[in-house]
Amino acid sequence: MTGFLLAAAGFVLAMVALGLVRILRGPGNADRLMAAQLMGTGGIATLLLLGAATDVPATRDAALTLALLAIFATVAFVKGIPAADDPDRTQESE
Amino acid sequence: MSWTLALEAGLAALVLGVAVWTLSVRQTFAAVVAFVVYGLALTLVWVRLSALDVALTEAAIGSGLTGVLLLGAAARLRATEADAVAERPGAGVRAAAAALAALVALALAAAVLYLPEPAHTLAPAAMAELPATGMRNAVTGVLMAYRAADTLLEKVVVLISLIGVWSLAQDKLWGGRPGLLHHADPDGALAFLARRLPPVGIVAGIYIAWLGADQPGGAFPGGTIIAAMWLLAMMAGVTDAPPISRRWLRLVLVAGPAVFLAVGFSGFFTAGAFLAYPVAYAKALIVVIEVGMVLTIAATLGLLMAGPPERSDKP
Amino acid sequence: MTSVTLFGLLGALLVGLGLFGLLVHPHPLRKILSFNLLGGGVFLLFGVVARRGAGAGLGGDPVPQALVITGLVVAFAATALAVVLLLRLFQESGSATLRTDAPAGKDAGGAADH
Amino acid sequence: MSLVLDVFSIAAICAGAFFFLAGTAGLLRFPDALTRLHALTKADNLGLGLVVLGLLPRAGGVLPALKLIAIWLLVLLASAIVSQLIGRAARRESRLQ
Repeated sequence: MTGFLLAAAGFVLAMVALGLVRILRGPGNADRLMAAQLMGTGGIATLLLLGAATDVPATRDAALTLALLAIFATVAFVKGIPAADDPDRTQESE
Repeated sequence: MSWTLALEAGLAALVLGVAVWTLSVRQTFAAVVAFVVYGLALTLVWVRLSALDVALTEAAIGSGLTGVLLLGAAARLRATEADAVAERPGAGVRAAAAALAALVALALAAAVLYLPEPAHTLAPAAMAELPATGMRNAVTGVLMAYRAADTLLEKVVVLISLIGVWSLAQDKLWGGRPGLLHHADPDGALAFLARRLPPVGIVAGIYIAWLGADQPGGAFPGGTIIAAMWLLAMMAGVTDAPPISRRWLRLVLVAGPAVFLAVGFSGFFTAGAFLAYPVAYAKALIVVIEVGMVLTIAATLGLLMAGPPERSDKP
Repeated sequence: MTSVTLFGLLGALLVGLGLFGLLVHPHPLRKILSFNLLGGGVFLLFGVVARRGAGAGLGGDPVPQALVITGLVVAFAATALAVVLLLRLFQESGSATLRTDAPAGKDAGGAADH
Repeated sequence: MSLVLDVFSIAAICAGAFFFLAGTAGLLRFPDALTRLHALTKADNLGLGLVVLGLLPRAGGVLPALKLIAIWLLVLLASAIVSQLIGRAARRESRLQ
């Protein structure tokens, strides 16, 4: 079972690493963020699988921290787009 | 064993690839996104190196907060990127830099390959003294007892850098509110997240800080998570950054170092040395210090992210 | 090759890469980014030394691990200060150049060196 | 009993891994930002969800299992909202071009 869990962790990590090609290709910044987002979720899954394989319960807390913080890059990106570029802003603001 | 080594080799290749990409890409924004991934991958490396405390801190600070900070700066500095391209150093300088970097990397690699056998370690010494601190997590024991002066001074360093950030405000805005005003739709998706996530996140932050005594965790990752939740609420416009002239804010900022110093000086009378803890009360004192530290770390890191005052407090 | 050697060599390479980026990138924000990359490599070397010191029921020597935690927090604080210095330079001069003939270039040079 | 649980774990984790594969394939192959976002959310929700489901019997207690579920719920909440934000940003970018 340990071997299977490690293999699964490696597989998930390989998959999300492959998805990072989107950071290379873009074309838009939104696409780049999607790759980072996928890496965040995949990183959480890899941590949980690794923790179960090696029987280190504390990896769950690392996964919890990632779950809370992995979204921040995207939020910063959305807030970082200046108002002048943003046609939605007129409907959005009070 | 071969499974784990294959996994680690893949992980190392991922870290290296992301690092090369961070350096070589032209757009700063793409470089920062790659840097966020670098932090995530390093978190996994720390888990493989059995350094769970470091993994937690790296997840919170390395990829989380640093990424937000640099993404925000990249967005504000987008206009300056084109000028910088013209300043690229010539081929000679680049070759010299590459040679120097390669030399440093080679020297470090040689040092890694010729590390002394058997390895020097303080692990048995740390474990032998650990019961006296009342902690069961050796890393927290090191941070709070054996190297307490380090941790105290680190708090001061972070506080000084916050003062440095504040002092970059324009004179007329001193004492005002940090950062730009965030307008947000009160019914929008981001505001919804900023209302739902922080209650859970703050509990999780306190939980991780509390765990620190016995398991991987502690005041650093816990305080960082709370700071991130505060930052989320500020970015979504659900709450506004407080004016930096507020007395309560200043009190929260010095609470951690002040409690630490007070306990440290009381050590002269109770245990005969600065920052020495009387054995019977060691755990209680360390918990008191940690509570103050979580508060101060959360406030300091949140305000470091918010930046210098950019709006006058007067309406 | 053991995992300790593998990650140790990775750390050494990351330091080299970060140093190269710090030297050749003209944009100060990229210098800050490179410096953080370099920092990651240095922390990794500490982690390798810690892992080699495993013993007494611990997965690693807790002293270098504690140093890395302190280092991560201080690196973040220094990065925040450097970024704010850079943004202020941009606000004042309308550019983010570190050229010595530019009027405000010297201050930000200090920022990137943090 | 433990054999049944092991088979359950393996099946669920394999299914979860498949959705990560699908998410990556979609992210790389789909033609525009919004369809790629659609692929991404499958990995977020189903991929991680099935991995968590598969790890539940191995969590070693009710409280650790609840923590695993809490992690998944947090990712669900965050990714649902972040997808909205990314989608809006992608639309904005395509308008700018």
